[in-house]
Amino acid sequence: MGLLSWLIFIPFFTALAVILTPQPKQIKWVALIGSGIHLLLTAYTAIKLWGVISQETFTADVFAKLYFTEQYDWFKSLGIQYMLGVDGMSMAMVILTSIIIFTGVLASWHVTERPKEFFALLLVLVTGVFGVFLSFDLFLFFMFYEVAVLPMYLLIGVWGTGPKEYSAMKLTLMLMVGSAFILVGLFALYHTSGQGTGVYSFNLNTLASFEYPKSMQAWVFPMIFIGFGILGALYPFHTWSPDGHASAPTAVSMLHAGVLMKLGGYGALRIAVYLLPDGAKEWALFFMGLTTINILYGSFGAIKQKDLKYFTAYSSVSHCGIVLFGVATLNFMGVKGAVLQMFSHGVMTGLFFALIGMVYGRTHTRMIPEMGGLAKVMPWLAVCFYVAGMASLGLPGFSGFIAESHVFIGGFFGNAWNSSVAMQVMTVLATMSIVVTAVYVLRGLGKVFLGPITDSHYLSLTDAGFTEKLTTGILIAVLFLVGVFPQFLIKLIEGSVLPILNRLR
Amino acid sequence: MHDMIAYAWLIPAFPFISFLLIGLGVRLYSQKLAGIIATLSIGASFACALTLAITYFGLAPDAEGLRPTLVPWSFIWVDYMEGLRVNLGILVDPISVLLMVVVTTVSLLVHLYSMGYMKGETGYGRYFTWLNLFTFSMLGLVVAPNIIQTYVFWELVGASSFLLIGYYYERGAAVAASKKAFIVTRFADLGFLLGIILLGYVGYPLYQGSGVEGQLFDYTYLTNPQNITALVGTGFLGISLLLIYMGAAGKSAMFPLHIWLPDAMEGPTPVSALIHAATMVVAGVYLVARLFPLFSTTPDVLEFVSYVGLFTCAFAAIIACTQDDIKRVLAFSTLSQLGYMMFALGLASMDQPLGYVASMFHLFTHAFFKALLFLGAGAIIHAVHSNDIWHMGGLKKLMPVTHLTFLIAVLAISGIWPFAGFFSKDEILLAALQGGKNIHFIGGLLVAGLTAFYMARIYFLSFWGSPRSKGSSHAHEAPLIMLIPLCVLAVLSLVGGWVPFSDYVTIGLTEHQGGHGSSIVPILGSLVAILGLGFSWFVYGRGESARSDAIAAKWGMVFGWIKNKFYMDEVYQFITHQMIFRFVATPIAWFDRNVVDGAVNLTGWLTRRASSIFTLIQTGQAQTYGVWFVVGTGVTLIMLWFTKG
Amino acid sequence: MNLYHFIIFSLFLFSVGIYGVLTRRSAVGILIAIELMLNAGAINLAVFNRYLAPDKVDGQIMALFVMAVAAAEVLVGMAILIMLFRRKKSVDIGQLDILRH
Amino acid sequence: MSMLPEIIIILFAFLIIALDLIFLDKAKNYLVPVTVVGILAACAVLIFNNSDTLMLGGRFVSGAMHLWLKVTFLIATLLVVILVPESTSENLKNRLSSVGEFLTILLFTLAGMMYLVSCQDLVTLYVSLELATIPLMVLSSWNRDDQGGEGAIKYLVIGALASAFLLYGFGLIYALSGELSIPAIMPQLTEGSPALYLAAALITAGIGFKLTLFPFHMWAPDAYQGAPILVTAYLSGASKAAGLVVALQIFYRLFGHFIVDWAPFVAVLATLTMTLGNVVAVLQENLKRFMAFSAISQAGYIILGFLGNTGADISAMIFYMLVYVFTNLAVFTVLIVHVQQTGKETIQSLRGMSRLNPGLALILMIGLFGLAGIPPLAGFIGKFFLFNVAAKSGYYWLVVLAVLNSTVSLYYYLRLVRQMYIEVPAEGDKPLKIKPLTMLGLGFVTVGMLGLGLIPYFYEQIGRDAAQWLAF
Repeated sequence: MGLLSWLIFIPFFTALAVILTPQPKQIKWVALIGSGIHLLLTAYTAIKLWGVISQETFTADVFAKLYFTEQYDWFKSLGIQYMLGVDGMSMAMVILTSIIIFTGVLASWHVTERPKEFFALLLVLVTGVFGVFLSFDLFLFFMFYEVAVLPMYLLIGVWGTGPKEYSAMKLTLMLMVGSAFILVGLFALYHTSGQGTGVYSFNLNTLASFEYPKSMQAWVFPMIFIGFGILGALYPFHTWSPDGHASAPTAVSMLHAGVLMKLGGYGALRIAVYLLPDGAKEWALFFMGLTTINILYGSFGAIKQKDLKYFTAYSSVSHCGIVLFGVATLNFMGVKGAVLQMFSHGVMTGLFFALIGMVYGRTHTRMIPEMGGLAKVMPWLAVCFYVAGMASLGLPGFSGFIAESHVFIGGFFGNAWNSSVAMQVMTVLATMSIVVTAVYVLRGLGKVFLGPITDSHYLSLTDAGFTEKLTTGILIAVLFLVGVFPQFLIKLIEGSVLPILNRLR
Repeated sequence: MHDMIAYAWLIPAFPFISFLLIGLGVRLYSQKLAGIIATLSIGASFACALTLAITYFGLAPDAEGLRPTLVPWSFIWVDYMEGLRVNLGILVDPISVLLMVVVTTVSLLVHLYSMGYMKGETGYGRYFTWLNLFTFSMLGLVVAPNIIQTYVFWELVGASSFLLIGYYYERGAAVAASKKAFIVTRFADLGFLLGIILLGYVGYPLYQGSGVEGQLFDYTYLTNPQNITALVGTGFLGISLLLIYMGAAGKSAMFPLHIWLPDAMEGPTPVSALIHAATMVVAGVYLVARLFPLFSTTPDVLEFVSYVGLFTCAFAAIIACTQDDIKRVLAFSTLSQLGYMMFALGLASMDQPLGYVASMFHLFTHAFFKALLFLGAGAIIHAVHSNDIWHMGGLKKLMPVTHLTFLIAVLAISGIWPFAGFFSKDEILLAALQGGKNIHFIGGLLVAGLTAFYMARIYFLSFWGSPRSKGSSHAHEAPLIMLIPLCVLAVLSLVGGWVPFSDYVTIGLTEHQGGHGSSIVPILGSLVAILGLGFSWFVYGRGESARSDAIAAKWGMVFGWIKNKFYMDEVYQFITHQMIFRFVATPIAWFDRNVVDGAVNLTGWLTRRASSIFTLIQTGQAQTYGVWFVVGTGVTLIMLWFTKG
Repeated sequence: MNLYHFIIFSLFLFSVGIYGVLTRRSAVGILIAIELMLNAGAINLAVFNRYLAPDKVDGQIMALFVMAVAAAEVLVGMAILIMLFRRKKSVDIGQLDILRH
Repeated sequence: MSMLPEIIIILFAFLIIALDLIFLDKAKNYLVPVTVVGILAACAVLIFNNSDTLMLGGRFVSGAMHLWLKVTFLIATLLVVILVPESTSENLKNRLSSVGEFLTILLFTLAGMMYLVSCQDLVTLYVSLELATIPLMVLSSWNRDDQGGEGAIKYLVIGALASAFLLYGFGLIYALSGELSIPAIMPQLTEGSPALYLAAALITAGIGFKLTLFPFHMWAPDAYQGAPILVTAYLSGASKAAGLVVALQIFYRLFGHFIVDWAPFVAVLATLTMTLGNVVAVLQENLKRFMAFSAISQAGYIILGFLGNTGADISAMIFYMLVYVFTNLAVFTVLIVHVQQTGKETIQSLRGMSRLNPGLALILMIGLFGLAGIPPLAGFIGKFFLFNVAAKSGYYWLVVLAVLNSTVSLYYYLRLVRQMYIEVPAEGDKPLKIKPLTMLGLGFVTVGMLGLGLIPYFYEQIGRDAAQWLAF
């Protein structure tokens, strides 16, 4: 079991450990220790990778340079291997997921109903996510991708609130439809390259070595991009996200909005753009337009939301739009910005949903009009909410600004294949979202936290406990660190983004 | 002494360290200690700023009399592309040193003053944390060596002003005001960001070819002549500068974007003194000054800047005459003075830089006497417990020191001879005259008169006559800690004018500085000022308010319009709430819930509908199954036959 | 009497059988019709063996097996019918439609 | 003597009937163990001395490929036999009567299926097919109630129709080729004459009946619902596998030359079967009828394999069939235990099972996810390879349709999971008691569901054997 296999399967073993622990009280501690160990291992891997990457220069190569690879044959006759590897981009995503699961476990400290199954399913979900980020064989990638989708139904269905069955079912089915498109795309890639070179394999780099005919790319690229876009809340397919997040329990919506929606962006970049450059060139403008709607639509939609979770869900639809917008710009800054935005938005939404969970735990209502003046009673949560709000509207000093500035400058600089005027117009429209975000963030938070206390019995509410302070503390520290010292993350990501762009030329 | 320039980074560092210290730790233990640490840190950074100023201005100017611009310290912050690297660092040049001194001085005095003013407030520690954060971000903005860092700290300044305006977060009005301030400035910053990106987009191809050391967004690159000529060639420079000016206009509350400043008075008065008088609002002027070499290559943009400045100047002065809340009057007066600075900058050009120098000089002097006015007003409000000037009166005897300092400030702003205002305003008018811009000259004169009028008005109503409310009758002198800053500022307002400004802050051709050239301008200025004061004395000075009501009644309708600030707030309210929220946000929210979501539910419904139809095929009759079986075989036969081809 | 007569005859028998299965109301009638169809198949086999591959006897052997299978088929049918008749006092296949949709 | 396994099964059948007759109810609780011993003996003989032999003058062949298929049937029957004691314990409402005859008939059908695998000529094929079908008609009326009778009658009428069509088809083949042994016929049938197409259509109808393909599946829901749940399990598992074996024998060994250009027809048939099976299953309430439609849709996925004609395609089908039998029996085991002990057959009756006996609920959930094709279960991997076959022959639209279909199937499988995990158990529900033998069966099946997919040995081995069998 190499380093990366450990990274994938520690959560799985923790899940088993959780199932075997006798008393309910110990369960959450076992889960916490498991995710803690995972966080340490991720840090170790990140530093080790950073040591290797900082020496390398990535100017010319056309294939993703992978490190700490593990490669064993699985179904030899079909060219399927158990192949793991890591490069800058996937390392960033693994760091994000590890942080989110650690804080997710902390945030669900007060789950009392069937904690054993809850934590086990949560950890299985994360195993799937880690698997996706670390596997470079498309069959394995697809397998972990679907493993990540499934526990979601039970987590929302059993522990959710409101119309939980409906939203759990809608979410699971829409994501499965997404995987339908991806599967067809994979088969198209596999068979075209197989017939072309005679070598049938699902390995990402061998698939990348084949020059796919333009006609095939023209229909396979949108198929895969939309398949991943459905998970990444691409415009017309985003409707599962508000319902899904509103009904999901805290830790699940943290993981879901924070990490699972990034699978969409990651997959679109890693598979669609990397393997099908000509398709990407052809469709970039179309998807850029779609994501511009995505950004503005999400932010405008959030203004009038009454429920705090719908409010955050629409905001994450808008921010995920920025991720896909960055991918669609097809230039160095835009794509790098997309990956940065994945990381920063992951942490931000994780923080948002954790806080909403804490507020909901106290006031037992998520309706914004019903709450008011809570800052007097819970100052720590109010400050953290405002930090999350400021980070999400792109205040410099937090990671949001770094990512958004990358994407918007990248969008404005345009690329060599699409009309730069159209891209610039769309970028200007997308940049307007920073104002609309400011409007809805301040309106929403102002109504909930500031002003006089509306309901007398809110006076007796308590401020954040230790675990809550720890959760919010960690997430805010990450937001702040990436915001003020982004070079570590940028250098980590640049190495992995360059090959994708070199292939475009 | 030289190493002070190398250690210039200490100036912003002190407030930042104390912000973190107090914010995370100290304020939870003892509020008082937090106040002390905050003030000490600003004191330290003030000392550094002063020594820096001395050492910097000690250096000999180069051949044409221009001071060197140095970037003593910077570190790599974000690496966008190989040609587009953004550093965070310190830039030392005349106007940045000037601003550093002004910001640290006023901030120190406001900190001292606040220790008295905010005593007993629940959020005492929180107040000082945000004040330190503000000072740090303002200093960061001032010392920015490149335009991206300016934008970064620009936003941080906006955020900290949002926090400070919303300090009394229990009051709905304060929350609304802070939200309005942030959103309006944020809207302006959108323009600023787009301007930067356009500038980058236009400049990048040129920069890449030239192989110049230093980065594209650095001011050193943007302001040296041959780069400018290359940039002018692209044709987009005008639009990007206009967009950048939009950001500046937002922050310095120029005409269309001014609505947030009067409402920002909801914050505590020392905050208004620091932020909405001396420091933040001048950030816009500073930005235009910083990019002045670029602006000067596009005269039509400068023209636009000057006319917007002039209009704001007049517009605000007129409204100031009708306001009842003392802080609103001062806010509109700030708007008007900012208008002065902006149109002075608009007049200038590289070969006639007098406007530029005058604007900077006015910024320097205005910071002191406007801060003094606000702090004085603060002392009065603290004593009378009401902002309304009609509740004050007769404070001359009850608050002697405040009265004296307030009087000095009123005279200074009106432009009376020995005080600072006279020199800087006179220089602006001189620049207007020399530049041949007669409209600006006449406008400036009229506004000077109006300024004198409304300033004298609040002076007479608050200090002369008899106390008109219970509060003002029991008013007692402000505590010592609040009086010291008042006296210091009063001295500065007095001395500020005499500083030989032109040989410190210069730009372009220096021989046209002409300290006090033709003499008619000062005479005219003083005359208009005295006229304003006299008229105000005539209306308000003599104790009986019947006269002012008579005037108000005569121009009822016009007076009402002006008093309600020409209904600009209501227009904005209409645009945002009725137009945007009702016709855009709600339809989108509805559209998403019903149409897009509906489509998804439709597919679910269709499947169930199809299911209920298909189940009917299973009729239960064995023989119908048999029919399906036989017909099926037939169809299979036909299909196999067709696949034969 | 050559091959074609037999083919036509077995085809005729087969189609009558199908018609019988699909239209007879009584289950016993259906079983008879099934018997007809199976025998048509057996005839086919015997005739093809006689006319097309005279030297071998596979066809006829298969015909024998077919008869055995047909017998088994109808036997089971009758058993189930009797069980049903005892309960429902009728062999009308149309009434047997509890299990539907 | 490679026909030993079949002979052992038949001997044990007679042994069981003899024991039952002689010892009457004294031997009641020995019958099941004896059957299990018999099946295990056959299995042992089959696995250990398997050799490529030809017997009975070329009418019986056995080789590596046949091992896999026969093992599938043996295991399917073994798992059903293990569950017989569940259905015969005293306190049950609808107890399974006369266990002796039940087991004997079961063994006869097993023998029939095993002969089906290794038959080489049309006579043996036809007889063993009928041997594998007619006893099931008897079994499906075992409850001796109205529903059982009605289901059996429909099964019989359509079954007889199908066997007549099949027979007529074989007659025409015999006419065209003059031969009855399959390896001899294949070279004869090269050009497409009208008689050949009529024969193909008739035979397809026969196979369609057995595999429950679209126009020929009408009998299945009613027969599955009428039969006791034990027989339903056997019908949907082993009987469908037998259908696949017949289809393989005929389409690859008889009409080998035509399979390529019949691909569009196969695609249409697969689409119709899948879509109908899935769509109708959405609103089903009765568990047995629900599983019937699920089985029909699975048949739709399986015939996707017929779009290709290489060894890999056949191995994909056989692998998926193996996985399907395991997964299906896992689901049915739990359902059998539930239906027998609670007597209720509706989906709602599963309410709150996760709280009453979490282990059973977990295995049922894993089984359902396996049927829906969710990783890491073998169902996913089997479906992936099947879709791979369809994609290889260029039917991308069919792959999209198939995956959308499995998404719909996920919806109705999740309806069961919802009842178990989200709904609260109705008051008065007691946890189900499970016999140790069933526990063993459940363990074996769960390991099978997970192991078959993750361990590559199975798929690779089947792939090699299939290539060798096709050449033969």
